[in-house]
Amino acid sequence: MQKNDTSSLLQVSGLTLALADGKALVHGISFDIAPGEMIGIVGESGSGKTLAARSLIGLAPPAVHRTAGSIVFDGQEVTALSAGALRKLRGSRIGMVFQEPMTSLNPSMAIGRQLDEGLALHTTLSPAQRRARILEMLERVRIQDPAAALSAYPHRFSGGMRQRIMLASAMLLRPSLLIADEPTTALDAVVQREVMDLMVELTRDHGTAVLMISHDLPMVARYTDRMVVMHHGRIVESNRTAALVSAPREDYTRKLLAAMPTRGPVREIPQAAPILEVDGLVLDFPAGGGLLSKRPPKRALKGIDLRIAPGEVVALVGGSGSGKTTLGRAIAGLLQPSGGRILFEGKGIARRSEGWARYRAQCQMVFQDPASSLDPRMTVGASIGEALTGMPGLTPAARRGRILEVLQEVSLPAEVASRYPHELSGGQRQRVAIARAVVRRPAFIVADEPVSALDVTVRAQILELFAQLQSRHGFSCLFISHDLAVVEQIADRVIVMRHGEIVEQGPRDEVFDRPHHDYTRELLAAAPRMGGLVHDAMTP
Amino acid sequence: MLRFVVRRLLAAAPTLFISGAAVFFLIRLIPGDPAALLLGDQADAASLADLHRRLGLDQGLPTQFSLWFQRMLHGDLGQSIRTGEPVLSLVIDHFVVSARIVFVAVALAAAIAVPAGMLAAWRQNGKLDIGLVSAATVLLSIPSFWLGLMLLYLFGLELGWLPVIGYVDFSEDPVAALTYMVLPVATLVLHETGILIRMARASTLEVLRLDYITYARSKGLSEGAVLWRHAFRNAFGPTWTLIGLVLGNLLGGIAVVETVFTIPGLGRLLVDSIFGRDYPVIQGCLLFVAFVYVLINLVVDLLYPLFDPRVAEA
Amino acid sequence: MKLRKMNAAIGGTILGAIALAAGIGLFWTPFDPVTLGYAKRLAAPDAVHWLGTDEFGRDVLSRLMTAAATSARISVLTVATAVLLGTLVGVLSGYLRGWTDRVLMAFNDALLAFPGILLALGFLAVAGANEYGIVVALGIAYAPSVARIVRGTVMSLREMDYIAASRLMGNSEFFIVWRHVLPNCVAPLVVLATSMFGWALLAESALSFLGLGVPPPAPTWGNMLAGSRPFIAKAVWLAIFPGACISLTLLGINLLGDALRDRLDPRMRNT
Amino acid sequence: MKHLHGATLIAVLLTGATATAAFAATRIVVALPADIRSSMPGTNRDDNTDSVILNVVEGLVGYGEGGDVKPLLARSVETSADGLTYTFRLRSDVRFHNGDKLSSADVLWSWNRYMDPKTEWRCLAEFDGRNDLKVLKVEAPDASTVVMRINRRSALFLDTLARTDCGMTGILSKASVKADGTWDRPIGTGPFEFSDWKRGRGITLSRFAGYKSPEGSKPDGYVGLKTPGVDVVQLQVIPDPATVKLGMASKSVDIAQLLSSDVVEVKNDPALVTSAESDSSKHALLFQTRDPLMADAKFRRAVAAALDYKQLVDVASDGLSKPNNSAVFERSVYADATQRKGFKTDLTQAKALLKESSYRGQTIKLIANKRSPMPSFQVALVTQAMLQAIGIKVEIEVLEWATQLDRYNAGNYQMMSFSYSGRLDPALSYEQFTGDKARQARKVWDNPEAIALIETARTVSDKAERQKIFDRLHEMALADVPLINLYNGLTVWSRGKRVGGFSPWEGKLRLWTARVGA
Repeated sequence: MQKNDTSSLLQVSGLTLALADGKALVHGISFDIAPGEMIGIVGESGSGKTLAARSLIGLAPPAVHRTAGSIVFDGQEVTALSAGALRKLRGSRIGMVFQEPMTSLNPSMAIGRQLDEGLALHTTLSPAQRRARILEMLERVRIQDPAAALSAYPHRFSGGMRQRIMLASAMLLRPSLLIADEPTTALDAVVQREVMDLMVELTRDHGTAVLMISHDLPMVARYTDRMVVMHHGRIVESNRTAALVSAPREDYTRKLLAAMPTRGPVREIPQAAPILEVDGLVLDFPAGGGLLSKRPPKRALKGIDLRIAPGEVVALVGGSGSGKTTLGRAIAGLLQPSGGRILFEGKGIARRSEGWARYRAQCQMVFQDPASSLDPRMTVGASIGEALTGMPGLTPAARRGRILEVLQEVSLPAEVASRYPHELSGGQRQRVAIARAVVRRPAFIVADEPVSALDVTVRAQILELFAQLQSRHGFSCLFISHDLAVVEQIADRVIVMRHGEIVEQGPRDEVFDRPHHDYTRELLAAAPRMGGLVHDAMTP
Repeated sequence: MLRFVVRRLLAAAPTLFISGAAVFFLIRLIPGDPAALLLGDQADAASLADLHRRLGLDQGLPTQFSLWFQRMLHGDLGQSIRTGEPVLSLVIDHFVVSARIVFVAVALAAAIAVPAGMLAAWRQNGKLDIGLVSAATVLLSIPSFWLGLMLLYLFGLELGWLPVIGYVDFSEDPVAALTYMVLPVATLVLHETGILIRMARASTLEVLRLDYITYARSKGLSEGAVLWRHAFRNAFGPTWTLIGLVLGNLLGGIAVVETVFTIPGLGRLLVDSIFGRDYPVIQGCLLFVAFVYVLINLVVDLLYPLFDPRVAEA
Repeated sequence: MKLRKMNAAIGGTILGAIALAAGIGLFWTPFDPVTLGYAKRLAAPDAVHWLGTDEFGRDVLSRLMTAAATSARISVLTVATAVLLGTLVGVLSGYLRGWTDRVLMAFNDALLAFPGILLALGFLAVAGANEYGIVVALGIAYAPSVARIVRGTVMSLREMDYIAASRLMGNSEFFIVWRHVLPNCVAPLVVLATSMFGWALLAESALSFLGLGVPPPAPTWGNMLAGSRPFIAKAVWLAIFPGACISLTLLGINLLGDALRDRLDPRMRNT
Repeated sequence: MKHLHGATLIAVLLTGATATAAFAATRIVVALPADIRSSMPGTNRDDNTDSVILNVVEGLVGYGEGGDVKPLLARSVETSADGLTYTFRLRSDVRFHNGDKLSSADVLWSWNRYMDPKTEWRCLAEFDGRNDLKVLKVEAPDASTVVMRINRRSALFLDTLARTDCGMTGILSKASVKADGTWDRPIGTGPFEFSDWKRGRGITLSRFAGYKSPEGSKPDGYVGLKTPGVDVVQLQVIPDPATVKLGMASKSVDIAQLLSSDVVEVKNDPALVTSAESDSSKHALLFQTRDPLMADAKFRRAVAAALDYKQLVDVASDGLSKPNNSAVFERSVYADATQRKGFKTDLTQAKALLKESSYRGQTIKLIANKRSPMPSFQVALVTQAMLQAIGIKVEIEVLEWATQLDRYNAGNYQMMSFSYSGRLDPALSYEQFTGDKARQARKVWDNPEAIALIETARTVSDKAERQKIFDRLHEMALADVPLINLYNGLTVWSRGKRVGGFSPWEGKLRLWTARVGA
């Protein structure tokens, strides 16, 4: 929806940002936004997209200085404005929404007062008028019982509700430009969709232009008119969204698009006795409470039955709080179930039972957060080597050989073995974690959100590596993820969970193309998948 | 709210009991017999036996403990072996003396240190910050009793402005009592300010790093409003807890400052009764200090929701 | 960043100078720190006795130099005892949680409310009036605060994925604690140890003040300061110099401690 | 008990005004190192409490300057031939503070109260037979005579009655006790009345106008001339020695006891008169003869010969005292020429003795304490230096007083720098450190002949015969060296120029000796 008049709301030309020691973080970027237009800046972490956005209204961290370039907003050169004048601009003409809902609202101040602050500063409305306007806006963002919300404190609201309140706060002053810095990254797919739709609706009503910053390409592609791709502080390419996605001109853009997960081939899984069986699994979390108040335990898993065949990759999907991680940890043996059975190769896996020793050798786990999956005090070689302790008949030389071999398998250079985790990138650390899991040739791996903490391109490489290793070693895998696009690429079978129960289970194509359960449909609808890229968002 | 108080006191009961019991048995195990101390070097066996019976020291330790414990529950902490005064009134009188100095000192120190700490955090690595932090570190490094001694020498002996030593109770002569308090309070204020500046600065730095400060700035608020309305209230929570901690520690142990300024405070009473093996007074002091410690933490926690509403619902 | 380098530099030079003096003091001192010199009692600082003499006519400078080693030794041993005991309790209660944690912490808090002097007296009477009594007493007096901090660290470490991974490899809990938990407690413990060194030095001086510190023939800064109190009107230098030594050492420790904490604690790196 | 007794105060002001021709009441302030433990004579007390209370109450008999016992409230004391019956004839002119005349009924009432275990009198065990002596019967044949029968001959019966820690067995009026029998305050016959006591702060004593002093031209211990010269004495509790010194300098305190180390500083202050008064307490170096090395008499003699007593005492007492190696205190009536003989310092002989002894360079532990005003540590420090000179290695182990007392009572030490409390009668003084170690671990000299001699001295009351016994004991001690008596303790007193005549005795306040504006 390209605005026809040429006078753009914001012109950024040759903007360069650098640290005190001269190291440039953003190199001469230029772009402009027309009034009411919705533009997205996409890039991986460290591309300088957030820094650029925040510097537009002078909120860059004190250590960063603008060394060149101009920012013209509504005909005014922002960089020449005095601090007071710039402050007048903020809040009234340019609003902002942040990424982390948990810490972006002042925990010790009621919602009403936080919303009122901007209004009181920039308008001459009486308190009563302001209150009315706030209540009206809260209703617009679908907060139940707005009057009560005014005197409530932030911690009483869910992440999605807080993001809506942030949106209300920014839109109260009808800014002409809204900067949204990763507004929904921390939210569930379903909630993410609601907040994005709301933002589009509000900004269109008030004719507010939106500068959206995100690393989630499909989500940006769905909502924005034009897109700018940034890499290492430079703008690689900027074009109308449809054109950019269908005919990318630059290699990096192509690499980004290619990294989007696409549906993988259908694989024939030989029918065989299941390697892992779970019958009627129940797990309760003690509700805590002191010596006195004994609250009833919280039931996380309400009777789970599933089978995993040898060599099969089963995906476990669901929103946060669905219990998928709990199930994964229970199956791996990290959590003690309150009822039901878990059998591995037909035998129980309880700690003291005879199946336990074999299960410990045959089942390994890959974790989500690369930062906490490796012991910071141990070298990479030592961490991988630890998995080999207790392997019968392994001389130190054989052990070293085995470590180098597995590092090679995850395409990491041999010299990484002597380096420490904090010296590696997120992707490299996850490769080490996978190496540690496969080095003992386990028959079964539980992967708990292995790629969700990674950047787009790195995620693609890791998924591809994982698939390779799986097919070469033939281990079966329980793959837990909230990202349907990833699941679509890697899974043979999909299990959908909600509130501790399995709502639907079946082969990947069956579940993706002909979902039976409403919740599955809702999940699929919410997840922006590049598969059938269409601007459905823009046509109401 | 009452339920919260009762629950806290019940939670503290085991700790109080354990420390009470531990003190009871430890002081009886270390050598030194209060009766012998009373009678001096010429304690003949017979009068020693009389005294032991009178003080109840001849019974077995368990019986002595249960006796003391039952009486303690009724608020009777027994009599001092040395002076025969009831322990409770003895401890309270001395506590009032120490408390008056400690509360004034900590209040003053907090009034100076907390704003200073926050300003230092706000102007991080600026000249103000470096100046304040260095001053705090120097103050922190000077032992309070040496500081007291030097102040005493300078203001008392050399300049003679302030009364050097001794203690006048408020009841007798309020003005004189105030002059006696100046030096001990000054000693504590200087020392505690050092500690509190660093604490306030650290917790303010934590807060300034969070998103809602940038959010506040994005609303166009002035730096002053951001600091006062947003940073101050949230940073004060953790600092407030630490002030409670500092208060608790000081009340139990400024014996050394009391020695320098000859103040008949709780610390001095504890030390003298330890040297005199005055068992009931030692136990009374320690129990009282532990109880005050619990009370202060309770008050700190009760006021905490003022700074952080999330806690209110706990 | 500038602040951190400055701290380390100043702190380093102060401690260096004092360590040098203490080092020399072990072998040579201008006068014999122990023998009594009745002639020149309470002499003011002059060309011969740079820092004057005490009530027994002994040279203050020599005593300060020999005292440095004793005070340092006591502080180091005290910190070591406290860290050892505290870590043991902290790891046990932080790792095992549940009833063990509740019981250990109840004792721990009871000990926190315990004044150091009573402990010191208890041990001095049992172990005899010597350094070891003081070291054990102060060690135990400070162990609870170490235990609290170690417990906090261990509780957060316990939730780390690499602990779960190690458990999945079939390693015993004991192995996990030894291989993963303890090494990761080292950084916070080092930072704590530097500040505790200062506390121990202070506590020894305070104990001497109350007549409980290291027995007088062996000089420590604490008992020199305590001994100077009756003569403050006539010979104030007796109080000034030991106090100054203690303060300078503490200043050095605190400055070095700050620099060390910034380096070890990544979160604080940008201050 | 905190309030001021209106009646007494008015009485004092009136009497003060009338008796001394309408002068304003004269008033002095005296510093006390600590508050009194209680106002009941001889019960729950310490030396400091006795020092105050013995200005208010008097016993039938009291100590003279030289430690001999003389009549006080009794005009005369006759002892029966078999030494088992004592007849006390009371003075007729003695009144209590509330005006009542002293009669034998009061003596009987006071005695029965002391002997009642509930009173918990300090010296109950001395008279109820538990320490051999038992008072069988006390009668009052008439208003002015009291007869006491005891179970065995004892030269120390009167001496024990007069002991200050027994409160001089002070005779009290029935009015000292409230209607319900609980203790109110001491109404005695002494030169001062017990007017008021503010716990922890101080005591007010006022002059007893109706006081009749026993005969004597000048004060003689607790007897002799005792007419009070000051109307009101305010006893102020000032625990910290440094404060006392400053109180004196600022004239807010008239009389105070100082530390011997303060004397050199206060001596040349023109406004103050400073005096050191020696008493019967003893500072000594003890040997535990059960320790193999200490049991060797040669080694003990070597130590005795190695010490330069003049210099040691000079340092320890800040030059205010001189050596006295005898157990009999300097000013005692029994202190004759033999008692003045002491150890001879002779380094060469000391080294020779050392070589012959079983000492092979071991380090000896010498226990001392640093509690003020005890000189224990200074003595130990000088001894260490002097023994080092002849090659004996000594390590000083400083203990806190309560722990040292424990080790002393248990005899658990090699050497110890210790201070004995005052004992005026030489028999009691020797008995402090002589006795069977098996029965009493604290005893130092376990010599049967010495024990027997002391036993006879306790029963024989003839002065010449006791003098021979004490001289024999002194010679044996010099030869056997069970311990080394160094010097008699001393108390240092300082008074403002405006206060004249004050002189303490045995470290205790004799307030009746004080005058204002001498």
